Amino acid sequence: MVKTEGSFAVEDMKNVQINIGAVIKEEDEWDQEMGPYPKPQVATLRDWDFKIVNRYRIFYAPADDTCTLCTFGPCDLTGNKRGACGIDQAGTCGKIVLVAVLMGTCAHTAHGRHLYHWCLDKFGDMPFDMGSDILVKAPLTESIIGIRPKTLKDFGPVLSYCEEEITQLLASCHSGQEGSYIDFESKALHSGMIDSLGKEICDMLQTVAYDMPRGDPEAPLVEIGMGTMDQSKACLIAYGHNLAAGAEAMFYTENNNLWDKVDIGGVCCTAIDLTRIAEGLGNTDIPKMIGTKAKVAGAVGWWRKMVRAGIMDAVMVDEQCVWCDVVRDCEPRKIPVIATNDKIMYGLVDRTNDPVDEIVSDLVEFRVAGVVVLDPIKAGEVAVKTALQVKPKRADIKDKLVLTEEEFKKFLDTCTKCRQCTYVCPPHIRISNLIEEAIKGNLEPFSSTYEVCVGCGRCEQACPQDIPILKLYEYANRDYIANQKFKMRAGRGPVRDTEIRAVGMPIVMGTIPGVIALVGCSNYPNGTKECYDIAKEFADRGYIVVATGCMAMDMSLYTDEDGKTIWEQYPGGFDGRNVCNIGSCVSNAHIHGAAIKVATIFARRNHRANYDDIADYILSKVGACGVAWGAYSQKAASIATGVNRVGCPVVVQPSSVIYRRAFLGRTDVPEDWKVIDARDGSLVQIEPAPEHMLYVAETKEEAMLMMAKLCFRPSDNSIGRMIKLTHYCDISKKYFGKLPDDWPIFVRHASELPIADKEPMMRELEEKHGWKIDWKAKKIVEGPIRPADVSFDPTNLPRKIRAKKK
Amino acid sequence: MVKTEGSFAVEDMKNVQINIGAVIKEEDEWDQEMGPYPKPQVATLRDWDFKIVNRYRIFYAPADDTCTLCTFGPCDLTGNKRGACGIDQAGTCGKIVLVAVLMGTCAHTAHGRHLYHWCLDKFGDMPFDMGSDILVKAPLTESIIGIRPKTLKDFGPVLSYCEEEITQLLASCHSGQEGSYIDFESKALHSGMIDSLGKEICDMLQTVAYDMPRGDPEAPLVEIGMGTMDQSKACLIAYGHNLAAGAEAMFYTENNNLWDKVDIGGVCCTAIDLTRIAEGLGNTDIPKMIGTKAKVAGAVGWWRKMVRAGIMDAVMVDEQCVWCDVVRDCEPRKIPVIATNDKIMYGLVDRTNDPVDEIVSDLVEFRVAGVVVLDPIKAGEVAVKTALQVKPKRADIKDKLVLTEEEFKKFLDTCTKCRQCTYVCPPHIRISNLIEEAIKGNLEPFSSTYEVCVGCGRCEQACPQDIPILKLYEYANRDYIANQKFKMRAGRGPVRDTEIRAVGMPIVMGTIPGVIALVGCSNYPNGTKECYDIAKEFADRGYIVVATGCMAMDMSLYTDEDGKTIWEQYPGGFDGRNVCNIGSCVSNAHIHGAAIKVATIFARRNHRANYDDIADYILSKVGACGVAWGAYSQKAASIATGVNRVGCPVVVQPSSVIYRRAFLGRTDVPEDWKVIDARDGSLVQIEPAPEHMLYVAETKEEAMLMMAKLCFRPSDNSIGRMIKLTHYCDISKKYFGKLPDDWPIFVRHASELPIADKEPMMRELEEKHGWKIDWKAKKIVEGPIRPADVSFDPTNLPRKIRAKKK
Amino acid sequence: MAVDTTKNPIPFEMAQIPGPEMAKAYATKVIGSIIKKSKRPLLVVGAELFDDPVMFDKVIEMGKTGIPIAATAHSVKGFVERNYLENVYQIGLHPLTNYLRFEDWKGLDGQGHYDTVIFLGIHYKFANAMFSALKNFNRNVRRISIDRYFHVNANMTFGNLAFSPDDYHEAIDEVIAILKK
Amino acid sequence: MAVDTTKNPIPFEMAQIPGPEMAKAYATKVIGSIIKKSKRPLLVVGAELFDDPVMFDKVIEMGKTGIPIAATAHSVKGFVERNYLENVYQIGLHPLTNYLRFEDWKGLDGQGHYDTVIFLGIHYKFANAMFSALKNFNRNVRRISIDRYFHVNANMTFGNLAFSPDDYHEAIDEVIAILKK
Ligand code: SF4
Ligand code: SF4
Ligand code: SF4
Ligand code: SF4
Ligand code: SF4
Ligand code: SF4
Ligand code: SF4
Ligand code: SF4
Repeated sequence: MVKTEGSFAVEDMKNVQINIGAVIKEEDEWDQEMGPYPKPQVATLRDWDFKIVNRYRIFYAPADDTCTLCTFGPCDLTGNKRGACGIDQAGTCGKIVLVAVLMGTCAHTAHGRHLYHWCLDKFGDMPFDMGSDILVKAPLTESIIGIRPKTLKDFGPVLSYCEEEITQLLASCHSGQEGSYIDFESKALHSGMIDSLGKEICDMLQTVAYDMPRGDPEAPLVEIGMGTMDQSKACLIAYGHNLAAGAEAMFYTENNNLWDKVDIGGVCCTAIDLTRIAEGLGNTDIPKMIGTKAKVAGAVGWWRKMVRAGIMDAVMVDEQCVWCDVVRDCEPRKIPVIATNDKIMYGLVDRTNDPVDEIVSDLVEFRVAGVVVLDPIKAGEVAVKTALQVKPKRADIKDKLVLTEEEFKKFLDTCTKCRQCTYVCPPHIRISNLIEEAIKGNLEPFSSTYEVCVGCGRCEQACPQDIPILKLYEYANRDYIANQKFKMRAGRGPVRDTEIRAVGMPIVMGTIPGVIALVGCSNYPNGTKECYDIAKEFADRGYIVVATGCMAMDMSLYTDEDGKTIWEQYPGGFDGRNVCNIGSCVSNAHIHGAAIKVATIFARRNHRANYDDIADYILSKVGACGVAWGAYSQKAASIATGVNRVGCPVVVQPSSVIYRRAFLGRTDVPEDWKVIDARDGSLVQIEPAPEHMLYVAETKEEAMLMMAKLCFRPSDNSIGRMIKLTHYCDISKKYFGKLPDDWPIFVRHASELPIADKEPMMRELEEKHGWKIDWKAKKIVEGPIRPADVSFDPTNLPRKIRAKKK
Repeated sequence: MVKTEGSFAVEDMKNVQINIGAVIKEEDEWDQEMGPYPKPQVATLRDWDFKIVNRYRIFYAPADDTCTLCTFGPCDLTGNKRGACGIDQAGTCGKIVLVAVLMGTCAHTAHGRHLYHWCLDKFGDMPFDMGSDILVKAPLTESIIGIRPKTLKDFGPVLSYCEEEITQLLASCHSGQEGSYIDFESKALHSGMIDSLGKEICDMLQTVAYDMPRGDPEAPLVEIGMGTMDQSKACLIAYGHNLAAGAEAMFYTENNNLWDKVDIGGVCCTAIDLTRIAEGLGNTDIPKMIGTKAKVAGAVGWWRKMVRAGIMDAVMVDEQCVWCDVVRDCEPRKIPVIATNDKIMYGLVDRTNDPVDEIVSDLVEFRVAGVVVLDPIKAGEVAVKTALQVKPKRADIKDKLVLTEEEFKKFLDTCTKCRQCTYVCPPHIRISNLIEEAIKGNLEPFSSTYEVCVGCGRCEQACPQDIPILKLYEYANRDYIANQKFKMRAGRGPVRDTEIRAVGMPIVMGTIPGVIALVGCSNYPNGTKECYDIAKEFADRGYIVVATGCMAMDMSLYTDEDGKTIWEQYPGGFDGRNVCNIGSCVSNAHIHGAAIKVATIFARRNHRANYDDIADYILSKVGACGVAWGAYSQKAASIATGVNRVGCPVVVQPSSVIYRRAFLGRTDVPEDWKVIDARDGSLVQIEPAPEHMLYVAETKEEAMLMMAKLCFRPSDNSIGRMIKLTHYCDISKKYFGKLPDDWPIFVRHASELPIADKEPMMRELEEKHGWKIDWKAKKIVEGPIRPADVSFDPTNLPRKIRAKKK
Repeated sequence: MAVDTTKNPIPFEMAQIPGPEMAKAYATKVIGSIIKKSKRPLLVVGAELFDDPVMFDKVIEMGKTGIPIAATAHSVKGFVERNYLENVYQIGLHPLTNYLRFEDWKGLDGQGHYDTVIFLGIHYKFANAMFSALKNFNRNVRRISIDRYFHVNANMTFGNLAFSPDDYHEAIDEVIAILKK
Repeated sequence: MAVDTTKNPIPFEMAQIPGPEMAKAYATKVIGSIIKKSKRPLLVVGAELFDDPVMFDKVIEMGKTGIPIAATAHSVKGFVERNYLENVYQIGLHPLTNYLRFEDWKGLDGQGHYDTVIFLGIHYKFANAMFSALKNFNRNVRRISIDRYFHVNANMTFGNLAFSPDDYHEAIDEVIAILKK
């Protein structure tokens, strides 16, 4: 029996009503004692944070030298000066970091809260059933809160915990509160952890309520790309991150047999989540596999390209990564907008309580550019009806959206090469050069930079000649747009316990060289293709590759020689040489979850309310590295920070510098690289593994080399280390033309040298680094930082010491 | 019987435990039905917000033209351009406003949450007893949530509501969420309301738990000023807003009979709250009137002046308005710092779990500059012991803190008049001119600008000659510092229902010309004296004057010819010609409370879960105006925004422009000034009353004139309007030398003209404005916007219409 | 010789660095003739005139050349005392700027909007912010400062003359001379 | 005649306006001689050299005058291909800047800290941010850009030459000439 609510009268207690808040089944299923830190508060895990930041020094690159946060300002903080409130530049950077991380954390947590209310409203409470292959069902909730939710309602108090912590944390950003950048970063790490918890709640709620895959490596392939939206049907786009209203549009379409007239596609994470619906255990009333009828129109980076190409007849927006000028872009193209969530209302009139047909009529007659409808069911019906009815009325405008050849040429001719456009273009595209080439008849530069362009529209605002630069792009790429049709694996959800049992040992020993997680947004330095390249590089090398969100979508847009997408090239399991689409951004929590499960399922660590212990395990033993190669949003900042708190490093793209902070190790300070051997409490000097926690790479090549390096862990056994070192050296040779300079510091034993280059490398150790080699035995006699030691048990937590050192 | 919790077994339900979440007494004490909007969410009261912002146009003065919030940035938004995410300059301003207001809201709410946990820990649950004169005990909780808390624990779910809303609101600030500045402002208004609720929770919790005055007009006079800290004792300062640890220091001192050896003073709101302890109903174990033993060392603006003068031997910091460089200022002066709240930890080591004497020893031996002790009881003991033991060890340094005459002169001579100091000084003090005069032997400029200087220290950082400018100030004002000793009335807490019954009618009719609320911080344009001047001006004119926070403290520093402070000049009731100190910043909630009570007690409006109705009443009928003349903090921003949402205008000082947004009316657009007559639903053209919602005044004189004007309400009866107009005209004549140009628009009937000037003003109406006058009857025949009408019932809410217009 | 009003072209509050579009400092003759050429100028003065009362007389001289004066804060008192109220409108700087940003406003005299505003004698931060409001939200109004501060959000401004009262007076006199021409 | 490297002294990303302290654009001979006079200069190059491979040769020429080279991103490949690894250190720009901000760092060669860093061929935003880190947190390292961008957070920089490859090459050649003197 699970939690339930009710009320009953008690004799002799007149005027009293007993509300049963919770009937909780006795905790007889969980053999773990409550751990030391259930519901950790702001200061509870501070010791752990200090361990991280003492080794991975907090590095700031301020984006502003002044502060304008209170009426004493603006204060000039250049050179780490202090403002009137006494804060210095570092403290201010820390504060801005915390605010950004909190924005991301709130985005996820508030999403979870909305889903919580909505799912309970729509479906009522439901058992928290993750299927038979997943017994550690909510690893973050269990590690942080110390409870095992039995039904969806049990996530309520978990959300309240998140909201309480968020409020405490934002309070400390008030001018005249926290003054130390180190404490701001500890608070940011706390927020990052809350962020991961918020995401877990989100994805667990929707997975159960909407019956999504429970870690299905064979989740179906779905359609992705702008070209998949069937222009002969009424096309409806659901744009954002919260599937509630988009799903209702799908149910309405299904229930009214309208799939032959309506095409529903998603943009951004709503896209991923719509395609996951009812592909799970089949334990709901939702039509089985309905998710496969939805299409992924594209990641957020493609939004302006598709709206300006006019491929949709109506748009529903929900929340999160949704550009602020949706109405402004849609209105002139006669695309009605339905805002379905109170986080984004665009100043539109709230029509939630009006009759559907009145709303539809106002939209279809273009009396209003958009409406707010906060009831998902009504919003879904309004959206489908609007798309159907407006489609014929849009026929004329649709033709006018793309330029004619004549118009195209006319615009090209007006360019004065003033370069104002380039000075504002985020990826610095030399637009006037493209125009110059186009005038010569060469459209290739317009094509090859199409995926580099993030569609921001800043160039158009800056152009003194009013050249509609995005329209030039559209014209030059009109064929590509129509044919952008690929396959993506639907988000599979969590990693199964069974998978962990299979890969736990190889990960910890290093024989699977690492887990590479590609997460985050579409602001790639050199275009979407780079995420395909990175994923493929590591999958081919036998790493476990997982992806979520926009990177999962964008890597779907490329094929190999056989025309196969990455999902068709590799199986979708959590295993080496696999690529799995975990799901939307909130599914990132399952990547934490997988790491936690390595600790708890494979290594049998108690994880209950024992977050720092688990994080310490991951930092020391789980060779994993995240990459957010196109990170744009504050959610990306909170995600990365949460990943860091759980002990896992992250590599990001160069524009990420605007988030100001990195965590970088110093290999020249040996004291930073001492860990405790849990066997006897002795302090052991280790190689810098992992060397950094949050690292900006300038190029994809640098990113890949660093990721390979950041998969090193002190726990690697010698075969594992050899495998990792082989890939590290190999990537370096491939892209850098030489061995990395620092390869020797990772060598503890001759058997750890890459097989192919063993001899020359040993020679280099001897000649260049002065190591002593026993050439007969092919053994290293002297040189390494420490010897290889299979039973070494590295930890950073004194409480993990099993026996005191004698 | 009140709420209780427990658990019991139920037969035949093995392994089941029933937790009784709440046993709620049937709501038989509250005769009001549940109103329309219990626990309003982000969009619930949006219609009300739109009413406000459609009349009081959202006005932005950006402090930055670029945005650096995400990796697409920086974006240039100059001229309302859009960034890559599609947001324009106005939207970005709205977002920054919302973030600032949320920071303030969180500061208050998180403070409330901390007190909630702490009070329940320390005192257990307690009945929510506000004494017999206060029956509407929690007006904001009742209006917003729709419940009447019976015990302190009942505030728990109210806090959870606040935290849920905060999370939703901050989520909408994520890049790519809300895009419309209007909706950002509606969200900011929502946050402002939550802020007011958070403050109410805070003050109710501490009032009950620490037995503070329940609206006592004769709350005791307490000592205020730097000079009150007895330098023959060990001086301990509690700095911040949360009394928990400071109170424990007092209890420890009391229990150990140490008052003859220890002096405890507060800075900022902790000061006010410490002096309120146990002056209430006497229903706790806390020693009666212990609060009067604490001293108010000063408002936050005096902090650096006192620390640099070295008047304390130890400092406890808690939370909120606490300068970030406390440790840096204290360390060289050998003043140990104890951080007692996790919102401010300054990177210090957390010693919460160490023995008291070990901590004290480390502090007293200066082995560490400060510690974190998060247990208030332990922190209190550590602080008192540290102050006592460190005092003798500080004797030598204390002597060295103030300059000698020789040193003073030497520094004067090194000034090169480079003016770098002035270019960074927030109040633009011409420091080199002061130095020039001082060289001539004239220290007057250093004295007269001492209260203008906000003690920020920016000048010292900028000075290329390293002149310790604050030390020069100290030297020149050393006598003043030693003699800064005044009296302040302890914060009285809420307004009593009985007081409301007496003044409700005069306020609504206008015969009490208005309620003037002086709230907020110490960043005054021309020094602290201006808040005394403003308070006195209005008290003398018969307005109800209420004050809280730093303004209440700072206005205590001046006396009249008889040497009486403002508190000694006027009684402390909520009545005309009274000045009452409501309490600390969180006590601001009682000012909302008083306005709500006018609506519910005097006018018998149902306030239960009926916030917009009450706000509409206040906007239309309660002539009140807030002034935050030294506002610095984000809390000031949230406070003002909350006051605006409840329908009350606010005037602020010029530096407040950095918060970017104002709400300003347009008197040239008649359509903006139409309200519904609730009697029949007709639309009535009204005079612009109140004309603005959030207004920046350049000078104190302008502020006072505007405040008098902003007390006009459409509901004023003719005598009331005459009284208000008289003061408006009189202030103008006094400070502007002439009548205000717009006085005629407020005249509806000849009896509304100021008695003394009635004839010439009537003549002006006829001659200059073309009104028709019946000179025989001394009546106005034609001219006014509308006639006077005592039974006019103005409202902005269609649902208030009693009978449809025929 | 004319005063060099282009010296010290850095914001009087040095940390006021709003973005890519920032003011330049101009010579009195340039500023003077731009004001003179304006079709609908408005001289906006504030309470700092009381700190240097001779400025009231200079402002009145300007007013006498036909430029209407908006007297913000309680500065109107200075005009009352000097018995000059011709063309002087009492209004707060905040509502004035609010009106200025709306295209449909009809001016203090009901005769239409202004094409140029000239600030002088106004609290630095407040003036700076109001210039910012116009710079961002109504670019049809030209923003000129003839105050003693370098105003970064104006279109045209003097450099910092805050510590050179004589130069400043001379600069204002030069502007007046041009207006009178 | 020398190329005018002081033209277009506005941030290449025009919205990069950090605060009151911003770079000035200097002529090649000024920059060249400051580099030459530095006791411990470090030339930091990035992957944009691949976009204009002749730059590798020019950088190698500079390296040959004795200035050590930090090859960030995968730029070391260009040196490998040209068989020049003398004085070339492979390191990421991020960890390099991190080391640079610590006073106790001993340099890439262990011989001590640097007094001057010279950036070239580096992703604009990344270079800009790393200059900012040094500007704010280690002001003992002089920040010089000889990239084709105006770098607002440097102490000394060229104006924007991003669209004038010939001028840019010439400017670099002029710097090389000075270094060789
Ligand atoms: S928060 Fe501090 S640094 Fe920022 S403007 Fe205010 S006083 Fe200056
Ligand atoms: S829309 Fe594309 S080309 Fe234009 S500025 Fe943005 S990224 Fe550059
Ligand atoms: S801004 Fe316009 S005119 Fe100038 S280079 Fe770019 S496209 Fe050509
Ligand atoms: S990957 Fe980035 S853009 Fe995409 S949904 Fe997640 S946060 Fe938004
Ligand atoms: S949030 Fe928008 S305006 Fe700000 S930097 Fe990002 S894209 Fe630009
Ligand atoms: S400490 Fe005083 S004088 Fe110095 S800059 Fe601050 S306010 Fe001005
Ligand atoms: S900065 Fe120092 S030297 Fe310069 S004027 Fe001010 S006090 Fe004198
Ligand atoms: S008035 Fe201002 S400074 Fe004083 S306690 Fe309140 S918010 Fe802080």
